[in-house]
Amino acid sequence: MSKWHFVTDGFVKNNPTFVLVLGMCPTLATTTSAINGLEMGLATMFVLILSNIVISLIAPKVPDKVRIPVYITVIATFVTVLQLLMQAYTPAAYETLGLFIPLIVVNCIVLGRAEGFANKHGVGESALDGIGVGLGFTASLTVIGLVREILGSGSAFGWKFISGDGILAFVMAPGAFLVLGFLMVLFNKYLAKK
Amino acid sequence: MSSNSDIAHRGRIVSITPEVTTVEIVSEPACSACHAKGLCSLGDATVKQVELPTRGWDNYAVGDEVQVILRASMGHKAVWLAYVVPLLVMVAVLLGTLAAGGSELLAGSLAIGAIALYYVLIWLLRGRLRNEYIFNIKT
Amino acid sequence: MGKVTFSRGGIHPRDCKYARECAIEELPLPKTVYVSMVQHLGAPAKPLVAPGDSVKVGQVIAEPGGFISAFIHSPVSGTVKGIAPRKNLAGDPVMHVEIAVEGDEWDPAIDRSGDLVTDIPDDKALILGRIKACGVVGLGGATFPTHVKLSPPPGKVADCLIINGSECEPFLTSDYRIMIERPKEVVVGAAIMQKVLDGCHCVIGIEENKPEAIAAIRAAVAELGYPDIRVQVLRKRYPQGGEKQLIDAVLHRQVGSGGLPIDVGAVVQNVTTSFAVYEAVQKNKPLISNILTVTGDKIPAKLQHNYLFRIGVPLSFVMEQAGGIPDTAAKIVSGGPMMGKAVSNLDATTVKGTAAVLYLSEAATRRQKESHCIRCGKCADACPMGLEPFLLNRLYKAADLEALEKNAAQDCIECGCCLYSCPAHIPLLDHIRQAKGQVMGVIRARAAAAKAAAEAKKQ
Amino acid sequence: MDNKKYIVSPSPHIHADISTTSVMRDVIIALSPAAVVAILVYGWAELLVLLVSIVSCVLLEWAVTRWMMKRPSTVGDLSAVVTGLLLALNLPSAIPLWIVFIGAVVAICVAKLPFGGIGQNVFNPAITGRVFLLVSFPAQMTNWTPTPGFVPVPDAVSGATPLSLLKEALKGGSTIPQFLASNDFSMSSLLWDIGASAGELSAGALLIGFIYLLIRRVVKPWIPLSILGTMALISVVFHTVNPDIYTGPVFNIMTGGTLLGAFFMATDYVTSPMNVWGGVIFGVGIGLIDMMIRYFGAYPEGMSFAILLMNCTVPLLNRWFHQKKYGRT
Amino acid sequence: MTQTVIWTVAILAVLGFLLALILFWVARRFKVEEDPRIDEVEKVMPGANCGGCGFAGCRAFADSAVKAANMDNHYCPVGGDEVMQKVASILGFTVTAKAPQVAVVRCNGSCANRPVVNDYDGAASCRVKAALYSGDTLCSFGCLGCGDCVAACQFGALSMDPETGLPVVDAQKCTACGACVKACPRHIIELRNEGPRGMREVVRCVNKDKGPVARKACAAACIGCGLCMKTCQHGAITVADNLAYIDYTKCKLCRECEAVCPTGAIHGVNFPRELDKEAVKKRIADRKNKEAANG
Amino acid sequence: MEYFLIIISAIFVNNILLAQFLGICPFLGVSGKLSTATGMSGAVCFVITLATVVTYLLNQYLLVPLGLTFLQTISFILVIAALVQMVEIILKKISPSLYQALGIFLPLITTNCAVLGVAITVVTKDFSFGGAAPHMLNLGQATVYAVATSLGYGLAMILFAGLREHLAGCDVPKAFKGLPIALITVGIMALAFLGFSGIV
Amino acid sequence: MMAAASTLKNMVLCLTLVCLICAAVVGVAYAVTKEPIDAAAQAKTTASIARVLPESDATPQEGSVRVGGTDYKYYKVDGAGYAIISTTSGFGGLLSLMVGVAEDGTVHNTTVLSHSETPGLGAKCTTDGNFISQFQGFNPAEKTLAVKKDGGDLDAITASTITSRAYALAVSNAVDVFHQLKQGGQDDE
Ligand SMILES: Cc1cc2nc3c(=O)[nH]c(=O)nc-3n(C[C@H](O)[C@H](O)[C@H](O)COP(=O)(O)O)c2cc1C
Ligand SMILES: Cc1cc2nc3c(=O)[nH]c(=O)nc-3n(C[C@H](O)[C@H](O)[C@H](O)COP(=O)(O)O)c2cc1C
Ligand SMILES: Cc1cc2nc3c(=O)[nH]c(=O)nc-3n(C[C@H](O)[C@H](O)[C@H](O)COP(=O)(O)O)c2cc1C
Ligand SMILES: Cc1cc2nc3c(=O)[nH]c(=O)nc-3n(C[C@H](O)[C@H](O)[C@H](O)CO)c2cc1C
Ligand code: SF4
Ligand code: SF4
Ligand code: SF4
Ligand code: SF4
Ligand code: FES
Repeated sequence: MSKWHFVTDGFVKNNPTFVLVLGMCPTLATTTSAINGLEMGLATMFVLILSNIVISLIAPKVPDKVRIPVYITVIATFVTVLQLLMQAYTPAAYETLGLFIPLIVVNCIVLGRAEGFANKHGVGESALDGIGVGLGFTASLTVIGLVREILGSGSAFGWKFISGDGILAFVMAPGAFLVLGFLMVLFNKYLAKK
Repeated sequence: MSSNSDIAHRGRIVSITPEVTTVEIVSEPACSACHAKGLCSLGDATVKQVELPTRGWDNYAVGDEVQVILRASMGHKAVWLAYVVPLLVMVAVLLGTLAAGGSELLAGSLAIGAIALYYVLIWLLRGRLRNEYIFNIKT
Repeated sequence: MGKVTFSRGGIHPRDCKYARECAIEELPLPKTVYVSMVQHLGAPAKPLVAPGDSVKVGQVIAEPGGFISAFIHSPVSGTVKGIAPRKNLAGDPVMHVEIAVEGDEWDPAIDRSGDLVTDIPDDKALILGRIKACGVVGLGGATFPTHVKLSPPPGKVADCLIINGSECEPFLTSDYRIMIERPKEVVVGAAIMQKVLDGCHCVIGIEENKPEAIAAIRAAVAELGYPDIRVQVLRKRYPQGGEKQLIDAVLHRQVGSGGLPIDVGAVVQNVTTSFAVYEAVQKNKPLISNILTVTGDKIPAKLQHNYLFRIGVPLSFVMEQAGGIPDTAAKIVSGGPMMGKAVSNLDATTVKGTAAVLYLSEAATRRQKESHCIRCGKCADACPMGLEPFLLNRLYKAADLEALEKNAAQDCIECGCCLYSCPAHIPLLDHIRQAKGQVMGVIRARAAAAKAAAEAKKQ
Repeated sequence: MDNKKYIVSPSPHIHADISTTSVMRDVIIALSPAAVVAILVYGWAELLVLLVSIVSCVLLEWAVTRWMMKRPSTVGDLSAVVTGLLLALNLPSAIPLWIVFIGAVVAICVAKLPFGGIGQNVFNPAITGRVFLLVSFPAQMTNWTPTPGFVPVPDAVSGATPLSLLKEALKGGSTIPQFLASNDFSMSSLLWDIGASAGELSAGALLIGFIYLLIRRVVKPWIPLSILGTMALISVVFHTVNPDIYTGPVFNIMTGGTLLGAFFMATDYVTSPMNVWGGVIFGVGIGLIDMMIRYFGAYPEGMSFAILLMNCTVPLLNRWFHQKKYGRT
Repeated sequence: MTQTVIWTVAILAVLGFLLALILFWVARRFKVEEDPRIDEVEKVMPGANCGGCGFAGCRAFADSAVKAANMDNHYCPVGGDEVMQKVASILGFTVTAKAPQVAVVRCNGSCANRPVVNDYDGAASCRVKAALYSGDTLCSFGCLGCGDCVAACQFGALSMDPETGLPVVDAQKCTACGACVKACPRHIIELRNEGPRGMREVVRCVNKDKGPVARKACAAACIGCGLCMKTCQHGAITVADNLAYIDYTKCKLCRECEAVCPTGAIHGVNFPRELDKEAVKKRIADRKNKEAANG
Repeated sequence: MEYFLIIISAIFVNNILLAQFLGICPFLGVSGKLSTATGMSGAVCFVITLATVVTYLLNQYLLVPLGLTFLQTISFILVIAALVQMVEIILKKISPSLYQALGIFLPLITTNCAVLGVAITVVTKDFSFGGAAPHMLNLGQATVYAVATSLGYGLAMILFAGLREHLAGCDVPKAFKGLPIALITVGIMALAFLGFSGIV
Repeated sequence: MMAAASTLKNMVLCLTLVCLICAAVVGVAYAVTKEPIDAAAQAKTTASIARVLPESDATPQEGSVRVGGTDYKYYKVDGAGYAIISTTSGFGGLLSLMVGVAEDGTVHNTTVLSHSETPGLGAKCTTDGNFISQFQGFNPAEKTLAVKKDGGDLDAITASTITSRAYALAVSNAVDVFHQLKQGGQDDE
């Protein structure tokens, strides 16, 4: 129970998308549908959990000045591993997410959590934190993807409920910004009670 | 509340001589504009020292909090010298070499070399530059 | 020479000069007058009388309180009742000398005859001395002591005296009546000032909507035959009478920011000032009376007047004599509708610069609800100073003093064109006036600091 | 004296007889000839599009300001009517009405109110609505089948604007003369072809409206002049170089949304520069971008995109250009 | 395959080595680092960035506090002692508690007390109004009622009471930042010690006119009669320019002045019980009698 | 001609921020003030181009021959991080005053998606301009692409900074203040930029 | 938790070590996934070929041919025909198709390998049944491989003429490649 909050915080209080506003690029680029958002979220979560664990393990031994490069190296390693795994086992997803898989390296959420959390906490807590933030990120991306998919394609998770097209702008670039902007308003209004 | 043409930073005076007042300022990383910076300290903020001419009638003491001002045009000039010109040099050398039939490796190396050369040049001119950038303490 | 006008901005309000046909009447004397010690720009005057003193018309009762200040004379004969603060028309307490009127006994040194004296004294110092001793101040609105204006600082030369007969504000007709009824005196006054300024050119500028005045002044100029005085017809456009605009219109010169007309070789004086100068120099008559217009929109003709009044008469007395306040009046303004001051205290007294009592109806004057700026640019188009009032308004709200200064808030002449033209009914000038004040404060503080620093260096 | 409470305020004490509402009313009056022509030619369908557009804009603005923003409603200033009117005049008459509604939602609830409502939006609401629809519903937005009108119009057959037909042909590799020959058109008949958005329909009606605005001093002519001038100049140059694939100035000015955009949309106070020179640059930019899109882009014409793009530059133009101040150089 | 792995290792090792070298240089060059405590301090700050402390914002405050030798010049009025304790504990200082303050409105010229005599129609701004004239009532000192102070308060602690036309302070929300004090052109708002359980005694008037004039302008005006000053045993009240003022550092909340004020210009705030004027007056009279008897 | 098309495409049609979604975080962060945004654009331009050239060479002459392209991500990010740091040291070394001026004017440049994104795109994606057959960019084209892309970044950033300075003075409803309204603004900008589609 | 001091030795050691370990991890991952990756790529190709050509037991033979200055990769499946990879410029970028041309010169089927068309518009070339089915069994000898707007026989995807045109062009190019292969007979490797 006591450690639960490490997981739940990531959803509302520390929501990486709506509260921390980090990792905007994948958030905007890959949410053309709920599934894509979900996949991106999970991919990020994979790297997040593993890097959080490893970094919380090695942090005590790393000299201050090479902290960041060491973390980047560790993260980049997991990203590369992820790339290889996805190429091998989920090639379709790898193709749709494209450039944004390698860019997980520079996703501020991953480095940010490494720096701001894993750095100072034990392995267990860091893993939980990774799960929480990862889930929060995944949930946000899925929601954004879902909204864009419903409005833009008239379908949800690939299930089409209207014939014909949706409002195409929502699956294009402007829709990404607009949906995120309006969801942020809703989030601030209804979820983020100070 | 400063007007748009100036860049202002808060700093603290660390030393005063009859000619030069040295002020220490905290330079922010790009993420400092980001409101989540509390969670992430990627670009370590670094403390930088800035030297400004001491003005007779200012009555400041070591340790005072002051605003250091740089005219935005000066800042633009600095960006120009430090980044834009070397960029142009690099691109020019690179495309030039390629046009002249050089190999990509050669062109790339020359371009990077050109930047190095450019920086050496700046280094030779450092005395001149020193007097170019006038900071001021906001009153 | 065709009609001229200033080069930018300006508006065209309906001129509403309903009182133009009302000849100047002399206002009777009240039982008591209250003479304010703050009747001019600059330092307040210092009273020279004490309660119980008896005074004659034209007797000095206060002396200048500084370099930029003026003498004040008793407008009536009688006994000084008291010297005490009294509320001015804004309700703020100001020192007044209260005089109980007894008869109408004039200082014998004053020439009260109606004869026109056209010979101008030769001695410049004598002329200036008389202008100063008679407490003449500008009657075009700013009440700046005239003798100061007529003594250019060393190194500055006036090459053109402009007599301002534009009276561009709607409703006002006092300058118009003066030009029609006393054209020769006005011209002689101009010639006197021309002489003081070492015989520079003199241009009398009059707006095109006053053809009778143009004709009268032209005839007087021709008849009196002073050299180098001409009448210039001006296009009807507010604020043609603003001195910066007038100089632009007549001379095509622009006074720099923070500069004075004399910097471009011009001196601007109002026609009524010119008349006062005539009376002071030729008749030794101090500035104890002036002309005011009582007018307003939607009021009967019988309430419209042009009065010759003694300075110090309470406004309430003027209004009573003029037939009482009409029921339609929702706002009472001292001065014109563009630059005049709303009267909150009807018991306030008239001063040297009082030019009108204006009754405005609710419909004409009530401000409409403010809405958001629609960025139509009408305010900027209207601003005769080329400012951008919408921007100044925004900067004022953001309290960005530096940007306000850069965008020249301090240059605002408070003409009101911006507020007049704004379709969103934004109180632009209300805010810009505040902004101007703040910026002027900064500029003054900076100048003072620089001066102190320079002096510290010297030592 | 008496106890009447007189009004006191700083000067000036009188005000010109204009208000935001009166300005907007003038724009509506100026647009009505074009709207009337459109209704005559396209009939009930057009009338419905106009009604739905205006009513939704007004109702949305009212509802959102009152219920969501909790501010006094601003529908009284009529700006939402102008937005609705302009949006409708930019749409084909055959468009489904629910799409019109979506356009109104975007115009009012995305482009206008989130920025704080009238006067504060940085993008032209009607154009944002239209571009959004253009991108989202390309098929419906380019279906220019004329709906039956109240007055008979000869040759009311075309299903596309001359521009999009021509664009298609040119993209397909043919030349203008070939296109004219194969479609049995002459250049001048193209100009008067009625398969067009309502607003494009009658240059005359638009011009009358614009002259009204000029006379009423609601707008100044610099922006439209610089747009049309730039377009004419570019077309002359390209057309002279290669008349086979580049259309000429008259065609470019008379077709598409050029006139409606230049007269009524690029001149929107809120989303255009305040200063004359800023306005000229704004206009030149619009002309340039529109011609670039016409000649090289995917869309048959680009007035809306050009205006929206130049809207992005307005704050910068306002910053760089100031009017000349008295006594300062 | 193995070759690939070997190259992988080699390349990365070389890269790592080079990077380490570079970073070492960086470390040497950019020696000083920002004190991490700045972030910590900033985190406990209220984050209003109101400038009430005299610094450019919370971070500037934190930055300065971290470098300061003691906490003398650092006080966050918004966070108050609670926050200052936290800051001090981060930095290892001690702070002396400052009495909590609150904004007090010193005008009671409500619509009922102070008749409106003209109709102000300019910009709804006290500053503009004050610059124009003496106001729409006969009192040229009192509240102008346009709410500049309300606009200045970032904390929503001020609101205009539609009944009285006067601002009211929500003591709960007020952080004593002083923004309203600066905003008011009539200097009506003042910061005062909150008093025990929020109780305080205030002269709610700033009119410096002579008694009759003041009285004519406002039924609740202080007429400068001096009764309160004579009554107060603690020397907390002074009368100057026809106006009484209670020094809150001396006031002992006995409420005697309140009882004797003929115009009701003195107000007790947050007292648990209604003031029983007669009882207090009696008490004063008794005391006076005793004093007279004694000496 | 191909260079020209690359430039038009990268600045307008496929704008890195508005169409490709790279470097959004600093875009949202640094665009509050126009002068800083301008300066930042210059710096980003330099860093992106330099990084692209170096990583291109690294890829072409080391990773590809050795069959190690799967190391792109990890090696590129390390090289880019090192480059940025090195430029800072060099600047400080050669002209402290210049460096001071920069430091006070600009936030430190941080590596972000944009730099890595362009570097990776250049070495992994096929391009085709003006009907030419699809191909990988050569070094010259890659450089032009990098410069143009970062110019596109600068353009969007400067326009956006202008808009944001304007928005600062607007009476934006509370719930929309800050990022939401900024995002909506970018959204409409992206909508406007769609007008360029199909030009190249 | 005290971090090690930032001395040169520590830093170099630490970073090099980390790099070494990471390299090892990546290397191992690479080694482990190499086969599945190749297999996945292979599977995709095989699946695509299977989709565009009639069923056949023969193993596809990879080849490459140059037509009109462009290199085309193709797979020859004995008895079934050729699966040709053909790339053109669509609306948003490159549109890469695999086109199966049966031995008799008719198009058997097509499939999209990669594209960057606009979702909802051009991207429908992967899903729009009406559009895709037009190519199945298309006989270039009888009909013209172009959209109707260009005088051909194909219905374009709604509001996506450009994509449709690119698609048609890619197929048409593939048919040309097929004829070249038939004529030239052999690979020109
Ligand atoms: C907006 C504005 C309008 C003015 N209009 C007049 C006017 O109509 N007639 C006039 O004599 N002075 C007018 N003045 C005052 C003149 O600027 C100037 O002060 C005056 O003519 C100087 O003469 P004086 O010193 O005799 O008053 C106006 C001033 C301003 C700022
Ligand atoms: C401090 C000060 C000094 C002035 N000095 C001179 C002067 O030396 N000569 C002059 O012609 N006018 C002088 N003026 C008068 C102004 O130029 C101007 O006529 C006066 O403010 C009234 O102008 P207005 O009615 O247009 O506002 C001075 C005004 C001020 C406030
Ligand atoms: C954002 C955007 C994306 C587009 N994407 C495509 C696309 O993927 N494929 C396409 O053929 N046309 C695309 N278009 C072009 C238009 O839909 C254009 O109207 C169409 O190609 C030609 O119209 P038609 O097919 O109805 O004749 C796009 C247009 C825009 C504005
Ligand atoms: C001359 C003029 C042109 C206008 N043009 C437009 C327009 O193109 N689109 C629009 O939505 N509103 C237009 N309006 C109405 C209004 O200004 C606009 O809705 C504002 O953008 C709302 O803030 C116009 C108003 C005027 C006075
Ligand atoms: S009042 Fe000032 S800002 Fe307004 S129009 Fe007149 S000079 Fe310009
Ligand atoms: S006149 Fe009013 S609405 Fe028009 S720009 Fe000026 S302030 Fe704004
Ligand atoms: S502005 Fe005044 S009322 Fe508001 S918190 Fe500050 S001191 Fe209190
Ligand atoms: S207290 Fe002062 S600022 Fe507040 S409403 Fe009254 S006069 Fe205005
Ligand atoms: S995720 Fe791209 S810059 Fe932050």
